[in-house]
Amino acid sequence: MSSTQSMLELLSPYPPGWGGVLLSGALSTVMISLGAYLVGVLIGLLGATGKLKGNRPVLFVLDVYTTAVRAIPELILIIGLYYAGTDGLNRILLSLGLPAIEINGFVAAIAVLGIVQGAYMTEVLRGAILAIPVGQIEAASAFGMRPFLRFRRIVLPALMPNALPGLANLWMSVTKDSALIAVVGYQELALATRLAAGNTKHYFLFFLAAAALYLVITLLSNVVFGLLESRFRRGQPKTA
Amino acid sequence: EVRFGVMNEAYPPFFTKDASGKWVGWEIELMDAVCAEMKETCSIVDMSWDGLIPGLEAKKFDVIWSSMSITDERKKTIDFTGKYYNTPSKLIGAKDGETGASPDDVAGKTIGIQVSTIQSDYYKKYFADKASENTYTTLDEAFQDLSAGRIDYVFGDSIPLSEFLKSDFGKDCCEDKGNVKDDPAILGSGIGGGLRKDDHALLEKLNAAIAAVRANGKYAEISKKYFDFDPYGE
Amino acid sequence: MTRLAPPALLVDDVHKSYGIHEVLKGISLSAAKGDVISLIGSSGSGKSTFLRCINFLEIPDRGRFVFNGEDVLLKSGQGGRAYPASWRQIERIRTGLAMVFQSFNLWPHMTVLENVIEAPVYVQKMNRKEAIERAEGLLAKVGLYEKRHVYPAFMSGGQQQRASIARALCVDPAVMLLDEPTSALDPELVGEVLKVIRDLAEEGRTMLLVTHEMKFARDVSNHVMFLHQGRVEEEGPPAQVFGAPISARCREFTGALDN
Amino acid sequence: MTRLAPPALLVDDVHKSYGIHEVLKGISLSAAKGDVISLIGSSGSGKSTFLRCINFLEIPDRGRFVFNGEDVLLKSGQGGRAYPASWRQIERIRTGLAMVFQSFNLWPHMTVLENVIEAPVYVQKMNRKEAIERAEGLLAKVGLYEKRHVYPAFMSGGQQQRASIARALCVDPAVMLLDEPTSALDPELVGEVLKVIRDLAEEGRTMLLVTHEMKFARDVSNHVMFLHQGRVEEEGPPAQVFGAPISARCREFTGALDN
Amino acid sequence: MNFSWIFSYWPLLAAGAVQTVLLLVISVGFGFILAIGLALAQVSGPRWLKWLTRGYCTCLRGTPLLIQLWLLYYGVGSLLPLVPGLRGSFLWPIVREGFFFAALSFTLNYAAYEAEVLRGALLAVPKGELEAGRSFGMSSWTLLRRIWLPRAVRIALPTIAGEVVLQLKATPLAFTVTVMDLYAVAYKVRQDTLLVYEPLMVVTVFYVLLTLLITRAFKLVEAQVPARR
Ligand SMILES: Nc1ncnc2c1ncn2[C@@H]1O[C@H](COP(=O)(O)OP(=O)(O)OP(=O)(O)O)[C@@H](O)[C@H]1O
Ligand SMILES: Nc1ncnc2c1ncn2[C@@H]1O[C@H](COP(=O)(O)OP(=O)(O)OP(=O)(O)O)[C@@H](O)[C@H]1O
Ligand SMILES: [Mg+2]
Ligand SMILES: [Mg+2]
Repeated sequence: MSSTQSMLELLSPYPPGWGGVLLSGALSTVMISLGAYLVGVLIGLLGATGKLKGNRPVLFVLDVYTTAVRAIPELILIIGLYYAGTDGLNRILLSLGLPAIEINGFVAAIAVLGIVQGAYMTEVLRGAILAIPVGQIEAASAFGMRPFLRFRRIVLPALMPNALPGLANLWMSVTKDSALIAVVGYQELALATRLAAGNTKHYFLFFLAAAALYLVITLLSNVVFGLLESRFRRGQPKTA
Repeated sequence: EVRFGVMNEAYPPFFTKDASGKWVGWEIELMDAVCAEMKETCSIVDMSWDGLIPGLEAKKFDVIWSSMSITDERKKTIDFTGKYYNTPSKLIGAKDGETGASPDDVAGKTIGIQVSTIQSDYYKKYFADKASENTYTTLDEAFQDLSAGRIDYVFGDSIPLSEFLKSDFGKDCCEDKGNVKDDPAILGSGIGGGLRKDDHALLEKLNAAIAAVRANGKYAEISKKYFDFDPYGE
Repeated sequence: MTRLAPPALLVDDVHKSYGIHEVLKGISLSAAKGDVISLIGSSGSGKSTFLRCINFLEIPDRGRFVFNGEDVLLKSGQGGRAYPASWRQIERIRTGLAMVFQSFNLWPHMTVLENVIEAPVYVQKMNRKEAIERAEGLLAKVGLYEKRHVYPAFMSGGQQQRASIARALCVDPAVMLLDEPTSALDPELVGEVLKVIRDLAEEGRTMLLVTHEMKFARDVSNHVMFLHQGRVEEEGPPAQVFGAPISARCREFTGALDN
Repeated sequence: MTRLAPPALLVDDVHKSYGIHEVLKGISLSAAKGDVISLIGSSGSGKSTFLRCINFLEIPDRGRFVFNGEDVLLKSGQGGRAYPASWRQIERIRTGLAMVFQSFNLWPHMTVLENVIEAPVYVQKMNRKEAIERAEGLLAKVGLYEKRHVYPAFMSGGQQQRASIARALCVDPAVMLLDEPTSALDPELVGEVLKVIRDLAEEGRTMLLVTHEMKFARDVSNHVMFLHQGRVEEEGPPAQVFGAPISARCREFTGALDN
Repeated sequence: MNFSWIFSYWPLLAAGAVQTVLLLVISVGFGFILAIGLALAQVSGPRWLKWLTRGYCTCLRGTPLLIQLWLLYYGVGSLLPLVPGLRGSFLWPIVREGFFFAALSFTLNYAAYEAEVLRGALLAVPKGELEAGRSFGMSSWTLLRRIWLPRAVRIALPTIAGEVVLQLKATPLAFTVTVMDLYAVAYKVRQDTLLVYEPLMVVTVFYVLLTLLITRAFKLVEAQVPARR
């Protein structure tokens, strides 16, 4: 049996090949990342607006949020929310005479990663908004645009070129951070890889396969981000 | 129903998930036997190692059944069943190095050890003033460093070490350097199931079941499929 | 316009400081429908700040603002400074105001045409087709029809300024605030803009206009205000302010016209 | 200046297109030391583009450039377009040129003073103390001494424009390119700038100046060029161009002066 | 809550904290310098360099840091002893260590992420400001040093601060190549005592302090140039 053949067997999508496990892991990774990312964008937009426009208490709360959530290791957040959090919640429900609920690990993972992403996004978006020449926003106000309209029509398109690289980076890191949710028993790409490698002792093969899968995810997202960037940079003359 | 918490990574031959998602391994078969003995339906809840203790405490499952070493320090946090296996500890090392596993044989060398194992306690007592230590999260990493020549020895549980020596990667580079001198105070406690502190009923039931399985030959029958010796130790 | 109609715009005793630097020290103004009021004054005298206070791009420290009989509600915030009670009201009032900025402030991610139809379509909910038609007409008027699909970054200074004038005109405002609308334009185009402003005034629109071109101010306006050190130093019909100013400072300033 | 000295600046047959739109269709100019040449022309006629070609902010498609007898080396790149052979040479030449931009282009991360000393200190390696002294003198001259530690974003349009003039003056340039340097200034300040430019000309500096203010052009320059549709339609001493232009288009344009 | 273990572990904790900070400082410091080059190459380099650097950034952002570290440590690292002379040289004690590989791969990875941020920021600097610099005869280097980069960095500051914190959170991976950083010590404590939260809380306190320090420092820099809002 040649070694290429055995490698192909190991990577075959059907058991005893591990290809299927890796692929479904990759799918989970994408799903969780997408969910968390969307939650993060939402929080980030609110957070950035709050940081720029808010009053003292709002600023303080957001400052604590961005500092603390970024500083606390994700592991502790996930464990905290999923285990201690559900425990506490159920105790409260119990004392109110309500039935206990079971928080799905998937939902918990999205919530936690989303909250973490939101903290980073708040800062990315704040910086991007600050980089917009203030006159452009004033012009919008001067025409009587309501804050939301102003945001949608003027601020958002103008901040996007500034924010996209940071946002793309966050997407790249969330696809890798999603590995953390193994803690709540969810099997995504990183865990699937370790399982396959540990079982077969073919570390090299499976780590490279996983790298390739991650790279595919990245290349596909690069296309999306590239399209977005060229769209949002329209009207901007080339530098240099 | 009793729910068993198992780490969701591969630790052959004790436990692992195969490519079709089925749990296999010696420890899994032992679990089935113990369950049958207790006349309970059993299920497996898998978690990463980091999730096992919080999962136990949050009642996501009832027993940690995941090759967890029994130590005095850990007994402060959770309860353990009696040991259900205890294999000797050994040193493996590069083929060209010296043979022997006494503290004098390893003088001046670097030893790879998995973090927080009984071997790391043993190392502290016997090797620390002669050799130096590299700490690893898993034995797999130590094996790779050994074959890359970064460390001279790996000190650990004899079963995974032997597995490694049998694999494609281990058989060319390394060899068995022998078991270390026993010290029951450190190495003797073995592996057991972990339970919540207040779960006395289940603890007693499990202890009884383990003893029964051992007595009625079921234990030996399972072990024979995996090992050519008795993993229970003396 | 009868005398009895409320003034289109009434501003009373506006104060504004940046830090300890008091830029406006109580400026008042009353404009009837169809009035064209020119603000003149040396650089840094607070002309732009005053215009920006009128549509609340800067929040004045103190003052009273009445648009077409409607009082802008102010409450006092920290340190006794005024603060708009309802941003909703301000936003509504702003839709009837249009501003041409000193630095144009075109939106760079939109073509000229898109810039011009933006407010009509998204603020005033005008039908898009209609807006485009209207915008194209205005762009033709300022000589930018050919450039309507170009992004602002690729246009000359004068072209950007004209685009910004067209953008302001397109919302069909009752009051226009123009901050040096002809600074980047050649004499011919200044003449065009002059015509446009006169037409608008005839339609009953009110215009407030900051300019450094005294000739332009004289030709276009029916009232001139000379700002100096945060105060109105001199005001009146152009003939008076330019011909026979009372204030020495104003005489000096307008006298510079022909040295 | 004797006739024999090489011209401070000689530009020959400059062409420049953006895409298919040919903005400059062969413009030539020769300036002796101490000349003040005004460029006039309608908005979009290519005045800014021409200035920007002279210091190679835009790379012209074709043309010859001689500074103080030194030819700018050009090689032809793709499509037969000219391309500077040595950016080093351009950089060196630029240190003797200074530009005042139509849109000021102050550096927002520096205070006014820092803006002004930037080029002297970091390009010409002038001693920092000396540069500050010099800069403060210039800022006082344009009436910005008090504002020297303010960031550009907090200044009025005219203040920014004056800062940008001071910045250009501080490098002690042999040739100055001024793109509508008085567009945001009041008549008094225009007078001041006029004086400054005259002084500089007397020191033997050469100035190229785009302006829309015909009176200013007439007062300040000894040569006027009227650009129209990418060509020099009319040129000569101000008296001729403004008084008795040959070209009909020029007559029309400058005639607009007094309607 | 049980923190009695701190007394026996504090020397390890202190050493771990030092390792964490060292890894962070090294990777951010060198990574940033590398990132400037990578970003510039993408914005204004010749085409081949553009593609090369783009590819680099895509690969390093596109694959998990753990795998990069692993490839470097076990792949490249196991080839190092074969380099003639290296084993005996003064470099050997350094390049043999896991710390070297962790610092190296963190630097390379951080640079890729930071380059992406800087690329966007460089493009966000208004063209006129650069032209003003050029018109005064600034060489490309002076322009970069005095105008382009300072402006770009200011635009990107909040994002960069975030990337630095992200990098701090990535340092625990060094444990997989035997570096006992603070997180690794906490891991060891957790394994020894099976305490879930307490060791992590010590890490958290340290991380929060460090993050506060980082964000305050960035805020100070940001406040140097007042923004008009
Ligand atoms: N980067 C560019 N890309 C494409 N077209 C441009 C670009 N810059 C300028 N143009 C066009 O070139 C023409 C000349 O522009 P230029 O800025 O030289 O005019 P100008 O004479 O300075 O006008 P103004 O008096 O309005 O400043 C204009 O029609 C303008 O739209
Ligand atoms: N955002 C700001 N923060 C602090 N000071 C400011 C701000 N905006 C303007 N100023 C100052 O207020 C004064 C008035 O500025 P303003 O823009 O109203 O002048 P202006 O009359 O429009 O002058 P110009 O004719 O030069 O445009 C100036 O001294 C300026 O420096
Ligand atoms: Mg102004
Ligand atoms: Mg121009």
